[in-house]
Amino acid sequence: MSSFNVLGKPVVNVQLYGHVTGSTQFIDDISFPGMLWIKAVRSPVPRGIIKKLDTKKAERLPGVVKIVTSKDVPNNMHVNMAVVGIGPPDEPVLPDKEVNYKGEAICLVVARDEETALKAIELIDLEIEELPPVLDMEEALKPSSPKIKPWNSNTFVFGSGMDGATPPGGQGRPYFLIKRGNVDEAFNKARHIVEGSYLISPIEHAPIEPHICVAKPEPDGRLTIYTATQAPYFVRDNVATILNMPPSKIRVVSPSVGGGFGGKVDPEFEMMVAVAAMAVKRPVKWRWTREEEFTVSTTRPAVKIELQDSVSDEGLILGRKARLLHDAGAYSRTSPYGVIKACFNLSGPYNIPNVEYRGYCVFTNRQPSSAMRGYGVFEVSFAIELQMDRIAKTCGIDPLELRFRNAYRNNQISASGKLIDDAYLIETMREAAGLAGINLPEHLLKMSSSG
Amino acid sequence: MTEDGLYFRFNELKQATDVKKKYGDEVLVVAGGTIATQLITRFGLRPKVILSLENLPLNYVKFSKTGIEIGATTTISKLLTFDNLPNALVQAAQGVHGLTLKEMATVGGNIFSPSPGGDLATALLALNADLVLARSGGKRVVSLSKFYKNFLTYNMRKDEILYAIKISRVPKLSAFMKLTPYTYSGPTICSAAVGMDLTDKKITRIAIGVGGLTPHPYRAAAAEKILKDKPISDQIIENATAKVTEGIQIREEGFYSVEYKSKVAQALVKKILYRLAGFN
Amino acid sequence: MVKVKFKLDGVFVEVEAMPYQTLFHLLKDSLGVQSVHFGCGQGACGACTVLLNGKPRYSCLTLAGYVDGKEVVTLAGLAQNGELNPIQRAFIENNAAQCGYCTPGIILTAKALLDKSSRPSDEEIFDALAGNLCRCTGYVSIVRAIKSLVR
Amino acid sequence: MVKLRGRGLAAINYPTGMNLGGDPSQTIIFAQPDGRFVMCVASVELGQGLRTALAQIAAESIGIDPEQIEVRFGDTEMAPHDTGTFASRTTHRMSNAIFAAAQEIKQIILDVASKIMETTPSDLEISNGKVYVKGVPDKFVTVQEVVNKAQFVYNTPVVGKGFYVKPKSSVDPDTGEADPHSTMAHGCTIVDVEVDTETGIVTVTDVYTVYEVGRIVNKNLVEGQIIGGLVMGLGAALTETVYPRYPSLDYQTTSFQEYVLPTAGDVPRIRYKIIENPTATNVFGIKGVGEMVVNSIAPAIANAVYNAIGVQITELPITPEKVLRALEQKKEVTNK
Repeated sequence: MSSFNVLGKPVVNVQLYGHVTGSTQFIDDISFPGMLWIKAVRSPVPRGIIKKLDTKKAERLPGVVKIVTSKDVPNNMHVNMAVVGIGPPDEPVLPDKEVNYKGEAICLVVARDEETALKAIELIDLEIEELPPVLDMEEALKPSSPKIKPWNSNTFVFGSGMDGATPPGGQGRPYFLIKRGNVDEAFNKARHIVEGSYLISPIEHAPIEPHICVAKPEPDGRLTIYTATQAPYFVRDNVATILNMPPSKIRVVSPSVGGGFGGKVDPEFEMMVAVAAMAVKRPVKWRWTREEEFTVSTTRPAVKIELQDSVSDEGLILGRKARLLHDAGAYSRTSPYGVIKACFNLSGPYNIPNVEYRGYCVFTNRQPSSAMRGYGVFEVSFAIELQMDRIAKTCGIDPLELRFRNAYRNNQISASGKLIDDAYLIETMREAAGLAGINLPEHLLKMSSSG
Repeated sequence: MTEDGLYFRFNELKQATDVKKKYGDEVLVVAGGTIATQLITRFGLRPKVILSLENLPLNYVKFSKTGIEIGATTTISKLLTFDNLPNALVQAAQGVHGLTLKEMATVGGNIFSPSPGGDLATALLALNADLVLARSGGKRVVSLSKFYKNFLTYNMRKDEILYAIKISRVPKLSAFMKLTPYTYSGPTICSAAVGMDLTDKKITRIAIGVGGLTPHPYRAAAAEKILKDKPISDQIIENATAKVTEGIQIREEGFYSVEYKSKVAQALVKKILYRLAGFN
Repeated sequence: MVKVKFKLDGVFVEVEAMPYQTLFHLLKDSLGVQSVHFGCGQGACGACTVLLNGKPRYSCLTLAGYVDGKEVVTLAGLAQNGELNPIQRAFIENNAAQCGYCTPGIILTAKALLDKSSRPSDEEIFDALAGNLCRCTGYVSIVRAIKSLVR
Repeated sequence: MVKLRGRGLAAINYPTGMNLGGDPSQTIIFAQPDGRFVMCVASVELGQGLRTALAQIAAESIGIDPEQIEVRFGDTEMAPHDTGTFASRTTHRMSNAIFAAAQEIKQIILDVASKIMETTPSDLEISNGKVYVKGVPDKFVTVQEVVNKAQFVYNTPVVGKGFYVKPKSSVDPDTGEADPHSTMAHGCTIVDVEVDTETGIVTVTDVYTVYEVGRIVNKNLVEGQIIGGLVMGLGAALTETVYPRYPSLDYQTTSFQEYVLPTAGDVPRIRYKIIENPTATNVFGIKGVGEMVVNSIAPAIANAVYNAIGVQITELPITPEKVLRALEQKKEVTNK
């Protein structure tokens, strides 16, 4: 169909030669003379108050250059998604008072090698008064639950501008809201009401290359950061704010990255390496362990989705109510964005004229969750597609036929009020059926997304 | 963690046993390295002495009329190059996932490997294997079934090293099976092996090894008792498998509860017994 | 400290190491070998695989002292005077890599497999690769590349 | 030992670009004296093949061979601003920016070529690395020569800049009315599974999947995304979570021994097809592919297990123990 010369051609991936000869350069291949290494002292408890942090013994260990604590951080707040208007900043670079998840970095040992840094960690005297953690999202929503956010709640506030989507000044809500048509009426017309509750537990991106970063102070007071990131400018802007430096004085280099899958989108540790490097005025490297990947790095959020559908005799979804709980973990990171994206997609590729969707961004005392491949929609697609099979069973309709009947068409209106002009689900399902050797009945073969 | 540290790699057993005698518990013995090295890299162990067995002449498999002797540092790959090994042992060895691990891991190391490792130990229990332990100026033999005390603790003196694994009388029938999350990947959820002699439908000899449930594999004595000297039948297999985890402290895991592990252990043993009995 | 003398991709090297130091740290942090990658330090992902006297080993689970007097081959040592090894060519032809971080370990494991048996069955290929994780490709192109060399 | 078989499907769509837009991308393309081009993007090469795909797009836009283009990437001081490599945005956003930059390059090439060939730019066209007089295939100069002479004879820098952004959409706080995405890609996945009723182990035997990607830039790269995404989704469906007892922190995974990924032998038979339905929001009709491919298989597997055992397991991952429990519940129900 296409009259292109180069587009669509299976051109050989130019990266392959480097890969098969082992000459592709990853961050771990970047080192500098006099480079130091970082290991972190991490919180042993999911929630607590730091009572004592004595680093004197460790500082006297030969090979230890500095122990970096909250005092060394010029502006001790992650900016996270402030770049796209999401706030308020709620995550310290290094906490000085309280810790909010097991594994949260409390201070950094900067030493001549990893071995020395590990020894130093054993010499650091850390006392934490443990507080009852908030782990269950439903519990977190109860008034009785301890509140772990400075604004004295366990949910993000949507609708008043801080979500980076709605205009400022609006009335804040603990959930993001999508309302369209008349849901109550739709449920009055229901032949069947189909309900389902679906849960996805946190998933780790597990790129084979763990997080790794080298920060190198330059002679003229500039800073170069070599890091495995998917978003060099996010790193630059975050570090700049935290170091009180003009962004243009910071260069972020991200050569070939050993897999990302969303886990290397939001800056989680570059700022710590940068702070350490500027504090000791020497190049510093931090190579995360696989344990840190699993227990500290962001995960796909746990998401619980409750769906309630009003369904007609023919299996058409007349209306949908949805309640989505997104486990952000201890800090916002990209979660408010993820909740909004999820809510916009709660109708899936189907035409549902009447909807009421509520998406909660819930904070708990676990490692922060954030973007992962398919962010917001992976979870929603799982819930919706299981729900579709429930509806099919309830109505006694073949699951494929049910999806054809409900598939959205061009010139219909999406949940967010957008005119649909690129619907193609019906054609896609038809091809899949063909591939699987399913013979579709005539009336399904005749259907089309264009109306 | 200590800065100093000694590394020994000898060609003669005596040199090794002398070091073990001198330093005792301060020695970390390394053969293939797959377990011992992780004690260092993951669990922060900094031993005073590291004793590598790789150059000792323990990389062999000897066959006698009725039995087999396997040198402690024989790798899984090497083991698999020998024909006429008992089925249970071959199946356990084949089940060690990945060429690299097969080339690195040793039979001796597998004996010490805690669950979910130690599949070969499960098979060797079912084969009534004995362990030959060497110390300077002597050797002794202990039954593998009496070797395990608790997690990483063994019925072994601190001046001893594992020399060889002996199967003095190979059972006529044996088989090993294990359950992993994927066919080729994931740790052993549960492994089981049975060694059996059937003389005209009568179970004249039986040994059942079960792995993955406890820190180290165990003999399912209660189940064996039911089968021993009885004619084989569906019913007796039923009765026996019901007792496979009797009196066993099963290790709970994140993805697998005690109940689940108990169920699949019974299912595996049952499958094996049916297979060996030729039932379907 | 232990003195370790070995052949690295055809060149003799001699280095000092702590007895508990691993071959990985020796290669990466002391000798700056580029094609050996840290993935897990648990002998699970295979990104740090090297050939030791022709046999695949996880360098993260191999103590420095172990390689004394041996020959280490990394992926960089596979190409002979600029001429790619057939396995390397097959990986390019079959688009058998994406981020490339696991590739050295997988190619070296494939080499060890094909050196062992020139016509491995599917099962042998699957079993050989069971100790190497790849998060990008879904393995299909990797298996395709290896099979293209089996005749 | 009983094995139950089942088939399940999932149909999905996936939005291209950062939610609500406002995520600009920029690029600069400039010529080297030898006639090759350097294209600077701050996007990142994650293994998806960005260097290759973007070079193809630039080559297509200018009318030259992709090998004539060197892509500089992942450096805030070697390229102008780009929001980042995520949200299935890079190929869609960046190709619009690249096309714009290519138009500036082409104009310069045509102007200079017209001087060399003593004709007017409108009479010329660029393809396959040559500038032709329209309709006269044997009357041409090479782009290489033009680019060289531009810099050393006609004192003209050969530089093009491109920018693209989907303007940020506002959101009505009370209705959620908004324009969140540029376009939707589509997918439908059908899987066959086998369930072992004694162990609860689920084995996915076959996968049939179709993805609608707008426009294929490079079939190899799209295949790489599809297979890789499916296998990642397979793990998510069956074995992967860092909190096996979520929401409890107990048994949090710390290694690949507890957190199990599929390996080469654990991949089912996969048959796939890629179809095109170009979008008007991209000059070439390109949509985002990288993320969608992980979303459809998990629900398809869950539905296949539902179909096999008659109980729907509504929590990921679908562990063998959950399956066994479901089978027992069913027994109890039917026995009552």
